[in-house]
Amino acid sequence: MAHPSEKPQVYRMFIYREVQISFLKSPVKGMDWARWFFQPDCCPSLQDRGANRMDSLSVLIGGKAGDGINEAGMLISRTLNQMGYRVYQYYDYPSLIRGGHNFSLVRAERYPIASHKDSVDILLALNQETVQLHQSRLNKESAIIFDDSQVQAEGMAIPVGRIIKEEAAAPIMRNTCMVGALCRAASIPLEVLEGAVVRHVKKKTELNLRVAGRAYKSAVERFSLERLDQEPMPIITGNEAIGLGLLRSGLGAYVSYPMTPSSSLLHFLANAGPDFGVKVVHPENEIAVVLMALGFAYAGVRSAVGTSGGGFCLMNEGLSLAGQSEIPLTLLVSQRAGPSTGGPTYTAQSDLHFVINAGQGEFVRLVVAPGDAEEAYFWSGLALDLSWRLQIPAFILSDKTLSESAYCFSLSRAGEPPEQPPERWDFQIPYQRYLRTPSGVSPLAFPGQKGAQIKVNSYAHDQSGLTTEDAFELASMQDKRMRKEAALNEALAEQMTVKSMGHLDSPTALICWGSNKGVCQEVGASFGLRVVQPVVLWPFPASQMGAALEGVEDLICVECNSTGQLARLMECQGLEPGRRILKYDGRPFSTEELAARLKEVV
Amino acid sequence: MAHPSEKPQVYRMFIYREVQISFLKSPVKGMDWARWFFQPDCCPSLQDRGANRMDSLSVLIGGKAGDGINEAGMLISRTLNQMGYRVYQYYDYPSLIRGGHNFSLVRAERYPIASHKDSVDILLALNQETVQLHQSRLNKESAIIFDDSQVQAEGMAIPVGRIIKEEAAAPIMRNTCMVGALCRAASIPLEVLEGAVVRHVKKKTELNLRVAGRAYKSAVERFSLERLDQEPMPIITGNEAIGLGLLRSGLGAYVSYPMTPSSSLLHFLANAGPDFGVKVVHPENEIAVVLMALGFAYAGVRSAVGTSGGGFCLMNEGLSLAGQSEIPLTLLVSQRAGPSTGGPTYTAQSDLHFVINAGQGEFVRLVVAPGDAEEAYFWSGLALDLSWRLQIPAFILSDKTLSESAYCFSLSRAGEPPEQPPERWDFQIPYQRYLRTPSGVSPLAFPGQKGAQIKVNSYAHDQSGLTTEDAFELASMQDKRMRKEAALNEALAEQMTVKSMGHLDSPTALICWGSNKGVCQEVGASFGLRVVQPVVLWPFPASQMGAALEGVEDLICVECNSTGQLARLMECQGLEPGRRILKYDGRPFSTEELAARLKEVV
Amino acid sequence: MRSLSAPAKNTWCPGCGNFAILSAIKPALNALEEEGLDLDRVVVVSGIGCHAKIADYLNVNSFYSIHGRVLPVATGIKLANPDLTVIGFAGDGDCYAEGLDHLIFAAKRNVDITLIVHNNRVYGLTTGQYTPTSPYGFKGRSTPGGTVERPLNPLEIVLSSGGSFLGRGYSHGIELLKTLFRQAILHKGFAFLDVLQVCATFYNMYNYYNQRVYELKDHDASSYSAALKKIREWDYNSEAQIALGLFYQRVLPTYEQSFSHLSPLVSPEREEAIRSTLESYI
Amino acid sequence: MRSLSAPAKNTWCPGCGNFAILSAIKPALNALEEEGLDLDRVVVVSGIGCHAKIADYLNVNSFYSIHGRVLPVATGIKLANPDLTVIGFAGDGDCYAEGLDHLIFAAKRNVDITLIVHNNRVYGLTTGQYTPTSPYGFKGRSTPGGTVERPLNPLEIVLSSGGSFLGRGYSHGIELLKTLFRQAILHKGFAFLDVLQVCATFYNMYNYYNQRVYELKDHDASSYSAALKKIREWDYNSEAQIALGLFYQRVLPTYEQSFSHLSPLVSPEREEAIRSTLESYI
Ligand SMILES: Cc1ncc(C[n+]2csc(CCOP(=O)(O)OP(=O)(O)O)c2C)c(N)n1
Ligand SMILES: Cc1ncc(C[n+]2csc(CCOP(=O)(O)OP(=O)(O)O)c2C)c(N)n1
Ligand code: SF4
Ligand code: SF4
Ligand SMILES: [Mg+2]
Ligand SMILES: [Mg+2]
Repeated sequence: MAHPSEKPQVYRMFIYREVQISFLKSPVKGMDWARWFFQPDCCPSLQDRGANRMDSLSVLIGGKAGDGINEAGMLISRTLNQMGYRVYQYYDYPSLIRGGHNFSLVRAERYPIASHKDSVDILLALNQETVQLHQSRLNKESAIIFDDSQVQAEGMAIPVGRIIKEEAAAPIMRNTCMVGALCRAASIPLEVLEGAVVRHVKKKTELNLRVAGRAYKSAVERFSLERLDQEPMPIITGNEAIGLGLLRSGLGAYVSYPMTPSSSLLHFLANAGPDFGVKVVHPENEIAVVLMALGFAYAGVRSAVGTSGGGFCLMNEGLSLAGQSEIPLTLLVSQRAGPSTGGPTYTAQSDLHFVINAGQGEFVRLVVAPGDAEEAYFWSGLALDLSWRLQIPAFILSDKTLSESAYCFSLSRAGEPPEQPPERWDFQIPYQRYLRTPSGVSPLAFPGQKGAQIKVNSYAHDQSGLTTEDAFELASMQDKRMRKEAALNEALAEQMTVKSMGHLDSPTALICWGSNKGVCQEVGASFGLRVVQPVVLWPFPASQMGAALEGVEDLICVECNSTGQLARLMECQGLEPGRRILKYDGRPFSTEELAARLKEVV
Repeated sequence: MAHPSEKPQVYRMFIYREVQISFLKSPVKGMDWARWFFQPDCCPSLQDRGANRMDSLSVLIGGKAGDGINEAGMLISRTLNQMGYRVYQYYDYPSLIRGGHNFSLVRAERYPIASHKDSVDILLALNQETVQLHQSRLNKESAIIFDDSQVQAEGMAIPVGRIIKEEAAAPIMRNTCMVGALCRAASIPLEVLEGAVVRHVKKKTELNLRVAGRAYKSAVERFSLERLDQEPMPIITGNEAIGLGLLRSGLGAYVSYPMTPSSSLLHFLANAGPDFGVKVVHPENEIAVVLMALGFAYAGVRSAVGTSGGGFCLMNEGLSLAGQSEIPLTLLVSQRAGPSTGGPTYTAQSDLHFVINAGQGEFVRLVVAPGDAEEAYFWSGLALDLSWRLQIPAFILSDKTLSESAYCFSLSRAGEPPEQPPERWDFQIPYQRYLRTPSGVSPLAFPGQKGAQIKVNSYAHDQSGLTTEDAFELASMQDKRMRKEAALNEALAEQMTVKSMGHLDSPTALICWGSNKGVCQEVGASFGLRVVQPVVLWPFPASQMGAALEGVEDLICVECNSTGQLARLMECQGLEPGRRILKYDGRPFSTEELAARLKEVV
Repeated sequence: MRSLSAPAKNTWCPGCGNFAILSAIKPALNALEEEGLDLDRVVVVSGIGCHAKIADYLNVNSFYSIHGRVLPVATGIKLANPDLTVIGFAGDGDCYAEGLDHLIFAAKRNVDITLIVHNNRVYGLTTGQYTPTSPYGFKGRSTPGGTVERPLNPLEIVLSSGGSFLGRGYSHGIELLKTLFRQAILHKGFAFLDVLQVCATFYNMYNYYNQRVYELKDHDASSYSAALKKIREWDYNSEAQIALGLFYQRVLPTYEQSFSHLSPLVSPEREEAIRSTLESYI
Repeated sequence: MRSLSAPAKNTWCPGCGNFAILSAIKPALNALEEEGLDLDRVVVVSGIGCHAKIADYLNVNSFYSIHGRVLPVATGIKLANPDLTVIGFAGDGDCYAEGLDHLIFAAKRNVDITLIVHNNRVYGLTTGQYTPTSPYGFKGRSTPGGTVERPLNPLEIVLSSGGSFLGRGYSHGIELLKTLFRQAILHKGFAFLDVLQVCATFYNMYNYYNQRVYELKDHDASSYSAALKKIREWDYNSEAQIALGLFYQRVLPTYEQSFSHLSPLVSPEREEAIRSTLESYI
């Protein structure tokens, strides 16, 4: 990674709440908190580590689809987490079920991270392809550990085939073998791995332990990974964090049709939902999805839907219905490489303008784009809550990287989304579903309530919900609905809608959104830059953005799309977005790649 | 109408081609062409006309749905056209089949017009409601003509009930009666009306003639409408003009599911299509519509689809497929009052940003918004042609006002859309559907061609059309597709994508788009303003817009929506859109209303 | 007894068959009210089309939705609150074209709602195009030369999708409609009624139907084969007698039952559950 | 004889039933080629799902479309050029859930195309959720507690929609598949084949099917009632013998025939037609 060590490192307190909280509650006593938060390359211990002594690790495990690569990556993450590290896992796979090349990149550091590195310290190869494809990630100190029944390479050969055979284990347990070998190579005590297996491998636990243990023994120590005095944390994916945030705000129904990279939220809620009393429905298609969700909400149940671009297309008509009928609707749209089917398992940030403008006619909506699991939790909860408070559609705009990567998660860092019950009917007769109010928000009632007739309508309608074509009503109800934008902006003003990170006095700012937060925060800080991330993208947080950019002379937008969608959005607001660093090959930025691209422009 | 006669009237030659053509070919010899083109209020003959002598007319005919109001309006238009007038008809109706209030406003002037007036010279009332609802349109010289069997009013009572009964005519022919009476009241010779009836009333022509004649006789002369020495012109609606433009560019299939205000194009093509060899299909829903159209285009047939906002929502996924697979697609999206079902028979311009940003992922598209029937013809033809030349989606963005209003149409004024055959395969083997070329456009071949394998794909793909997930291919094919934007801009540079009208040296410009062109041109000119209308809205015609706005210090955007969608689009381009005159009650601006609103801000 | 007339002005054409449906549903609901149905728990869902205006004309809770989507909305409402009585009013364009898959899935799931299709065999509100049940050769505004498609038989399709209650009514026959509406609402499961609702303006079939309709008598509605035979007697195209009444009924578990035990946790259980979920992810 | 193998790497799982379909369609097409079929006039249309990858694996014209939309694309292609032989490959999620209405309309219209559904009764590519043909209680990733819906019987639905050619194949039976594919392609009209295609990874039913399948013998495929009986023998849920083969075939006019006389005017007739149309509007 490019290392601009000549630049002075100004450590400053982060201005945003969550960091202060984490600082105060930090489990690491007496730590250098600024360093705890900053990029690795300015931390001497990472630079000057002894040949084998390490306090960070970057591991890649690769194999075929069906080899359980993601699961192995998670097990590695959990093990490293148990060693006191903060981890991040990126999972890369093509759209197929068996064969093809899959890999997980797990990175562990002392401090929270949300990005991967191209370079790896240890390469775990379940097949030959892995060694070939990832040569460029290796440096002279990197170790290759491989299944000697499948792979020929220089490095640490593990008799995976023999172990599996002798233990009569399923071929899928080859991945457990590799994790076992990794632990030995990094000098991670076997008990740590065993603890993780016992906690997280629910099927054939004993056998997995045996297999891991044998591989452990057959490997040798190469690095000595320091054990850190930090508590382990939950490791969850972005989609799991979104699910938890929705549950936190009272989700009662989740309706979804499978579509990568949103499906894992469906799976998570299908499993966890019943414990939370949530009705999870997978209907015939996305049109049914959104209309069912509106049916749920009309009847008083907080519902959400999840999909990706193609499925979202089919929800546009329902979205516009939500706008006209003022029924709350919360949507996860997890972006992937488009247009059309595109690269369905690869990442992109190319649906921002689509989401902001989708659906015919004009209505108020909220679009939030969390940057990591903690933001995903907080903002998903808040999105659901605001959609109910204001009776508007609220989008959680994610992408494959955020949705499917795994992050260390702290509830206290994330913060609890504020809860504010929506205004309810006060039993005044007659109930008017669309009562004109100064805020534009009409009190809610639900069918079954005695004495209220709740009439919602996709047509232009009067206050009672009956269809009208009267010119005055058309305009005045449009005004009523649009008034909610002010109420929304007010609610948002209380939140940190734009985050400022890095070197807050730098006149050069890196602007990013969504899952690019992690890599920009880390690399931007190492370049001595200010890093600004709008979490709310619509309504555009103009004033907080203005504040965040105070004193900035030079802007660089970093995005995973080909036109600079946030940059264009800023242009629309009269902000000069400056240069653009764009990537649209479906892969997220690594720290090294972003640093190299930044070097070209800074 | 507000009449700023204190402002000096600077008549200048219009800069755009179509006007020059029409000037040269003008059938009116020795006419004052500038006046011929400008607003009525600065024409002395209109100001100072003798008590009953007129050379313009504004007529309203009103009744219930099912009374044939639109047809009556058309007959009036055609009759006035035969009198040498240029006419415009606006038709206002709620979403129901019988009952409710419908009315047509027909306006006739010496010079081409594309807007209606609030005030009417003659009110034709088929029912009492018509008299009540339209009182405010009358001045002391206006005449009311009414069916005395249904209406009580001051004015000219016509024994419509008796005539219908005695002639044993169908009740619908009450409308013909009213037109007969109108003609007498305006001193239009009966033969002129009879000519129009013979040409245009195909059912029960004789009976209609008799009925009209009797009503004519029972009425009296009130005004003396001058007969003008101008040839009559075709009178067509915006949708018919769109249909003719598509036919002109080789339309081979039209696929559509009925939806106001696009349906009349389906009906027009279902009737006219067979004569042109066009396959017209009305499938099960809009999803099938867009996919069938792509099937047609893949097999080499130029296809188009038509819908409105809600149906367009359902086409978004197919749109994005067109973007990825590079299959030509032309879409009519005719806007109506939203969100959702909204006011389905009322007008709006609130889907501009939706159309520009619809569909997941990023791809090049063309959006044109014609302002009258002649532009609709030209630009629809060009849209279809460009969509084939560049293999991109092309939108014809209309609205209820343009789609369903009737305009005088001149083929020579409209101009013929340029035709340029798309690049075809040169029989080089192997055929590669997605050959990377400097322009981004790959040569076309169609299934059935010997030796070519035409593989199109919604996934990211290589040049031959096979699926790929390779990072390089993803990015480079995205680049290939995006390169077409330059080719598109080049093709558009040859066209008048922005029209400048009115007082071209005025530092104040009225900006408008779509069907507001007519009213803005007329009223803007009467205010001494420059009037600028971008016909192409995406890619935004920045340089022509810049040229059109040279010397402008003050801008006023006139739009039928609640947020100023063109104004926002200009903001995105760094143009300061200035003040906004917005209307979103579903009704188009009349000349008087726009003048009054303009007075508030100028 | 509550008046079920809402203040909205009725804008159906004179002679429209929709009036019969409106006139039958009101007494059917009022009769059930007398027997204890809480009208505040009734929800009407409609699509878009002439038929759909019934949402404006009934003085009960209503969700006037979008073209083709009555059934997913109704399903969501019923899943949310199984205590509600959910009645959908759809059009034939609406339900047999735009949203046909939802019909099959509602039948498949046997969700306890009632669906009344105003089958006028034409798109009324968009002024007269053919629909999936228009006969072969129908000359509508999108097919001036006549359609080249044979019609669907909606009852046959719903039967083949697992429907548990299938009937046919006719807008010239309010008494039968009342009976059918009542039976359908009381049926535990998905109740499907195809109503031959005459469009007086675009497809006036009163004479045609009057000559051919008859009420099912001595029909064993529990027999699949008897139902199938009667359902196939007339194919919405050829000349045949047209049976009216209840064709088929059977008892099956309903969809919403499987969800009815679930209701969202509230504080502090919810926070606790989140914490313990997170715990398990360490 | 042309090789029908495209250069794309095959990424189906080992043991996947899709291989059988691929292995059967190639010889079926090659045999027809020998009899005069021009392979350059063959177009394959696929949806999205594991099944759909067949578009990449066949060395013919192809339209790899989007999830659920094989049929409208195929219909458009056939309408555009009736000389083309259009073969659709769809998935069960694709064709029986996302795009079910298109299936019914293709049958209703009897458009002359072939549709082969890879019915593995699971969403393969999205890693194992239930589909409309999964049995009651199926534990998939969206229904870990088991589905609460009964499956659809796609053959019954297509039959009730007017289908003119209905058959069932099984991915463990290439010879039968070859025969069926051939018959389907040769059939003039909409040919529908439900292929029990085993998903080795998410729903391995080889054993189950092997014990129950049998080939139709002495079956009168021209008889609606014989077809219905055989189609209803197994409902994709309960225990029963599973018939394979051609269930039903009949001859009906095809949809595209009604359009085939039309082809766009060219200059100068076109300009002339526009002028005379305009003339009539004066
Ligand atoms: C997505 C969508 N497509 C098209 C329309 C236009 N539309 C409104 S009503 C209607 C026809 C309704 O026909 P039907 O369902 O038979 O109802 P009817 O008017 O005959 O009662 C259509 C096509 C729409 N509102 N939404
Ligand atoms: C509109 C849309 N929704 C969802 C998806 C995601 N998706 C891709 S493949 C698939 C399942 C395919 O299942 P099936 O059709 O049975 O095919 P199989 O993989 O089993 O062959 C889904 C839901 C999509 N591509 N498009
Ligand atoms: S158009 Fe037909 S269905 Fe609609 S209200 Fe009139 S008669 Fe009834
Ligand atoms: S997941 Fe199933 S259907 Fe898909 S390739 Fe693998 S075995 Fe075949
Ligand atoms: Mg209808
Ligand atoms: Mg499947």
